[in-house]
Amino acid sequence: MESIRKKAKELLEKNAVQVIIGYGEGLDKSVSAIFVRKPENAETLIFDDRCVHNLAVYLLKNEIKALGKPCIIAHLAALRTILQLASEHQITEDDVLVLGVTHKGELMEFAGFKDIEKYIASANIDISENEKEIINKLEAMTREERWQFWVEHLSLKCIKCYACRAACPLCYCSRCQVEYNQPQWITVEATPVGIIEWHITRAMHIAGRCVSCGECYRACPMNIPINLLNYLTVLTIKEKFNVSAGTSADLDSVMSSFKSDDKENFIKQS
Amino acid sequence: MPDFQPKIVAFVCTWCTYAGADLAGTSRIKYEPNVKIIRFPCTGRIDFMFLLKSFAYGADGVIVSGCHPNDCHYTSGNFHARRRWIVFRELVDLLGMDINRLCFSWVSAAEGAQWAEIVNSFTEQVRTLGPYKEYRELAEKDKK
Amino acid sequence: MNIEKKILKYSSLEELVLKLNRDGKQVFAPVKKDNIVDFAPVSGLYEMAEDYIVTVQSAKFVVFPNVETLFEIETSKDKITLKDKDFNSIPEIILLGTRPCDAAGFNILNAMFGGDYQDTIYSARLDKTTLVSISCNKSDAKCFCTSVNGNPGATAGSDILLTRIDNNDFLAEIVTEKGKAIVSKYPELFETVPEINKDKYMADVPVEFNLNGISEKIYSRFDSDIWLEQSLRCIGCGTCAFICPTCGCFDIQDAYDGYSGQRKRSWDSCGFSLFTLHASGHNPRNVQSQRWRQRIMHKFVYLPEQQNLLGCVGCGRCSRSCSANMNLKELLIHLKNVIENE
Amino acid sequence: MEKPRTGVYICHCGTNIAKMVDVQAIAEDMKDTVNVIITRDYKYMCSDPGQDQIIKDIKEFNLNRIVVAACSPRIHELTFRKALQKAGLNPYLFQMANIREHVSWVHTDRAKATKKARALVSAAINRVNYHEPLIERSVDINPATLIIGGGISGITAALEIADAGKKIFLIEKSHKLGGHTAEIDLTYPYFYSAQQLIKPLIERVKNNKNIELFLETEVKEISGYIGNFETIISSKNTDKIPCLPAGRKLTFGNIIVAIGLSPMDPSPLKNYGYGKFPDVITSSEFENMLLSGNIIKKNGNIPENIAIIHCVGSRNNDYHDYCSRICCTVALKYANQLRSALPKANIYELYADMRSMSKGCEELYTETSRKNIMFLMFDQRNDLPEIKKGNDKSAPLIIEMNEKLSGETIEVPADMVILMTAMEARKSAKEVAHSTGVSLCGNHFFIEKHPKLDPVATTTGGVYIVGGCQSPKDIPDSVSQARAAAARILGVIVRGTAKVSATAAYINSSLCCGCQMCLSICPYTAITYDEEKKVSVVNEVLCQGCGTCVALCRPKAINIYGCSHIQMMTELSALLLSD
Repeated sequence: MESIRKKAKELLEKNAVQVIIGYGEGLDKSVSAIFVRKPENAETLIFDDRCVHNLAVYLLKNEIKALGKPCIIAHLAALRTILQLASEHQITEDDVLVLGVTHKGELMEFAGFKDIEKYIASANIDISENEKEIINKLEAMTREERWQFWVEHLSLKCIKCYACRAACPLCYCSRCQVEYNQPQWITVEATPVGIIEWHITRAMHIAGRCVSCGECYRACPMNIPINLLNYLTVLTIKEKFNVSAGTSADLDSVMSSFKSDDKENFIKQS
Repeated sequence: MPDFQPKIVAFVCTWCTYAGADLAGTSRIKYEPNVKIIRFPCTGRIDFMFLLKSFAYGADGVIVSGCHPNDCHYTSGNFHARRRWIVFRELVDLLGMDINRLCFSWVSAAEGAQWAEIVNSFTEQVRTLGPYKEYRELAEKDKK
Repeated sequence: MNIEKKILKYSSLEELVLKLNRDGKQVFAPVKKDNIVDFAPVSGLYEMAEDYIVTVQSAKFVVFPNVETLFEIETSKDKITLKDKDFNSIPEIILLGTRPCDAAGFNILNAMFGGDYQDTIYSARLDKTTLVSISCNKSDAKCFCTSVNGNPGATAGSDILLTRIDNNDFLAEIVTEKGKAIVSKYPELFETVPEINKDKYMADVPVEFNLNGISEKIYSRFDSDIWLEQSLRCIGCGTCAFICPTCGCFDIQDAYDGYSGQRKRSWDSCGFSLFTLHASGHNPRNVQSQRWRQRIMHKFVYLPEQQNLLGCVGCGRCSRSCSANMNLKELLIHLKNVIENE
Repeated sequence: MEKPRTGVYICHCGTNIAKMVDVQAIAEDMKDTVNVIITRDYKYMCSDPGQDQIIKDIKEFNLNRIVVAACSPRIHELTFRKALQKAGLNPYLFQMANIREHVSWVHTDRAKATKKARALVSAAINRVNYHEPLIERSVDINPATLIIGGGISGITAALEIADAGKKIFLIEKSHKLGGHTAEIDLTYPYFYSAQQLIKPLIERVKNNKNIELFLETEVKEISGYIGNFETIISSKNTDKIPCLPAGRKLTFGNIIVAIGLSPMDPSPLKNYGYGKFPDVITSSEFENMLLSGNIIKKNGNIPENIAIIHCVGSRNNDYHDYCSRICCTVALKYANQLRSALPKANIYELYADMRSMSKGCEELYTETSRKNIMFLMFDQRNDLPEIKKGNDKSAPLIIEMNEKLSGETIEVPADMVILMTAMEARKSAKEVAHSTGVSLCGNHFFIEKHPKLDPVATTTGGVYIVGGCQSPKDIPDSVSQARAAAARILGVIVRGTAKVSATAAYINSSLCCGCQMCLSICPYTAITYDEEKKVSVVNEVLCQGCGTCVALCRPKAINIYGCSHIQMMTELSALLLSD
């Protein structure tokens, strides 16, 4: 924590960056994203187990961009997000200074995105066992049970506040498909099938891009495990195409590339 | 439900499967009348939303078909489509949608008989599954 | 004002729920499911959550549902048939376990939907809704009703206010005619009692700030940097507005499949970037800080000016559900301090 | 956009549609559909009176949308679009419903067929509401032409175009020109020398300054589109083409595929014992004998009993279903040549059906039958002849067969058997099909754009198929196709531009999020990124309209003319909700 504060102070003093995107104390032992612009405020930066939010979501916000060049405190998922955003041409090395932080709070400085790639290559980026288990459990259910599970969790619960979309650092489209109305692909309002269509759409749009940070689930006021849908695509894409999002700033997007020998076992042919 | 006539919609590319279905016609091969075709330039054009929307509009089954790998008129549209289908199919399966109501195939312009066979066998498969009530009922609620 | 008081034994409340259900009313109460407490239909009191501060969502859905079909259309060649809302389809609802803050929220919605323009569907729903609230014997750090003119035992907005007293019994304050109707329909369940001071059963919600009289001062900071400073961490989702008991903004959507369709009203949020986007592409509230300012101004400046009502009941829902930790109490105190120290 | 006023036309196609679909009922029902002004049913919509009716109605009723329910749009879409154009309407304000190939020809229950047809028509009517006037784009034509294959077809096409003063790149896989024609002796039915036909043509090719010839060269990848193709060619034998050590880039506007066909290897047909009996030979081997002037057996002796067996591998479900078309007449030619060379020999023609049908060929059959040739008929489907070892020195081979006309089982003595092998597609057809973007049919012959009305063009603009690669054919047919393709190409070159489909993607830049995934998914590099505006941009000339980027684009910033989101969704919803 001290090293983060020291480094942040130094960067602001040197004017190497104009804002530090980091974590700070909120009320009642909560944690908030904070945006430190003065060296003397670097003391308010913290890092501990509570600091789970993926701060990369702030990199593309216009009002934060307007503050000047940012330095971001990035845990593993945020680092992956940054590489994924780079591969999607949303940020460049010049746009942001990345300070990595291990789960123990150790500070990591990177020479560039290539350096981040090296770190990620050595890190464990698998979906957590806990979530894998839930997916396995779902897969072990009968189809009807799964449908029932999701109707209960999505159709009967989701209020379409779109917090999942807002919290996702990769949902950066200025206009979402749900807001496209020629035709109105998906109902804007919370209708039972419209909700399911929305979550399938989001999962398909995040497919090959999701870094499984879990922010969508954390943001959901209704506690719906929507992250599972995205994690399934992460697992599928790793298994079928051997690609993990956010591992390289030059990654070919999974859904806009192919291999002529991509394997499947369900397409009929004679 | 022996009299059940499933509603099936087929999304096909114009170069291979549509032409194959034309060939089935010129060859006068007889097949089930349940499948209605919508023509696309390429399987790559087929948005997964069309598949979902079909069920919302009351389809009991959906066929998606195009050129065999390496035979795409546009060289690679079917390869991209294939990736999309792989992910989509896994996803809707996890959601508990009935993937037995989705049929993906490669049917070339020369495979009129194969097209008829796909239509017949899939119609039979969906007929056995019965109407896709659970999805349709949910969709009906959208209108309330 | 003389509010009639009765005693409602726990067992009588159980019976009341059964009887209301039996008599064709829908009873909604806080239910705990999948780790959240939210309103759901209950057939017996046992289904109701015991331990909750407030539900995740507010109770506004009974009068202002997330999605409301305003009318339906059917088209044929050269003819469009409109089908008006069938008011008979609106169910009679008893909301059990709303908090005084929730009940207070209804007064604000009533002012919005029943002001210059009387919204008939809203009114019809309101007419068929009875609030049997339960006062708060517990609060948490997100609660601040007492700072916005409320209190844990306030009766405003409720038809009946229950307060849990000794022996699991409830003190029932019969606030309105609708409340009286329930008592007169089920008189056997309500017992008369001597005067009881309910104060000792109330949660302690300290007054932490007071915004009375400063709306003009807030408005004068319209161009201040404080809005940007406060909202930098806001990610612009719609959660706060969706779960807020007093947010009444809505969107109108037409659904039409070529044969039939509906015009629907659904919740909207001033936090969404598209909320104010014009067809021209111009957006008068183009950035999040402007949207945050709007949210505060609407609740704490415009509503007090227009309706003489504070637009916030201090339930703290927005602070609890915000994934970016936008804590309304913290931010209001900050705002007040900034204004007063200038 | 003005309110749609739609005319709906249901075609009987004689009885082709009307017998299985209640066309009148559909025409009547559709009157109640929104925006439909008039509906009609008619015997043949594609006929002149049919088209004239549409044109008349457009003017009289001020129609601005037309739906025709008839055959496949792959057959008559263009016909009707032209009719719209004639009436002053944009040709894209039109939609077809395929109720023949997809309905009347494939279904047997009139009520169900009618129900399906009604849904298809209803979908088309609803969809056409969202059609917009489109402007066909035109591309400039590079006047050079690439011809793949230097047989009689390729050579003829090359000369035709080169003589008109246009550049030709002629690519031949082998070391010499002439193809099969250069390997045969006499041609049927008039016994012209093939050599005398082909040699002067080859000379003309070599001396024509407009023709650049590449021998021992193969084409791998071709990129581009009509008017603007390119490829890099390299040769195994660089001595032959000194300019080609590392490959050379050729650019051209049109392509003729003339890769021909190959005779089948008859070894798998065990009953004929090819490879086992040395004097059982293929037609190509016999042609070589004729060319060398020496009809002799393996032992050097002159044959006395010669049998010619037809349909070896053709019209045979285990090998090729199709008729190889030329072999019957070639077999008759052999009988004639054998009779002239060996007046005393016994000559047998073992045939399944005599299919000697081109001009002058039936006459050849009649004439041959007068020349003491024994014609014996066998059952190709169920009962093939079988060649066995004989004991007699003059007949070392015995052909056992059930003679169909007499009904008797007979043994034909022979000391030489000529197998009229099937003609099959080249092994390289698949590769060439892939590089040129043309489809193959099941037996690997190239598919023409329309089997009747457009037999030399393909569904890929600027690519033509001629000669044996399209189906087995003889020299006059190959030459006709070659000249037809040449004429088509010259027409395009003279015009200087070609119309390409109006179907192209476009980007609503206010929705584009700049992720640039469309750049990598586009097979034509038709999408670029505008760094200044931070949005993707489609080059509409390069775009071929596949729509793969359209389905990929998350905010739906990309849409496509002629297959737009709203069009497809409307078609889908009407298709499913109308019944």
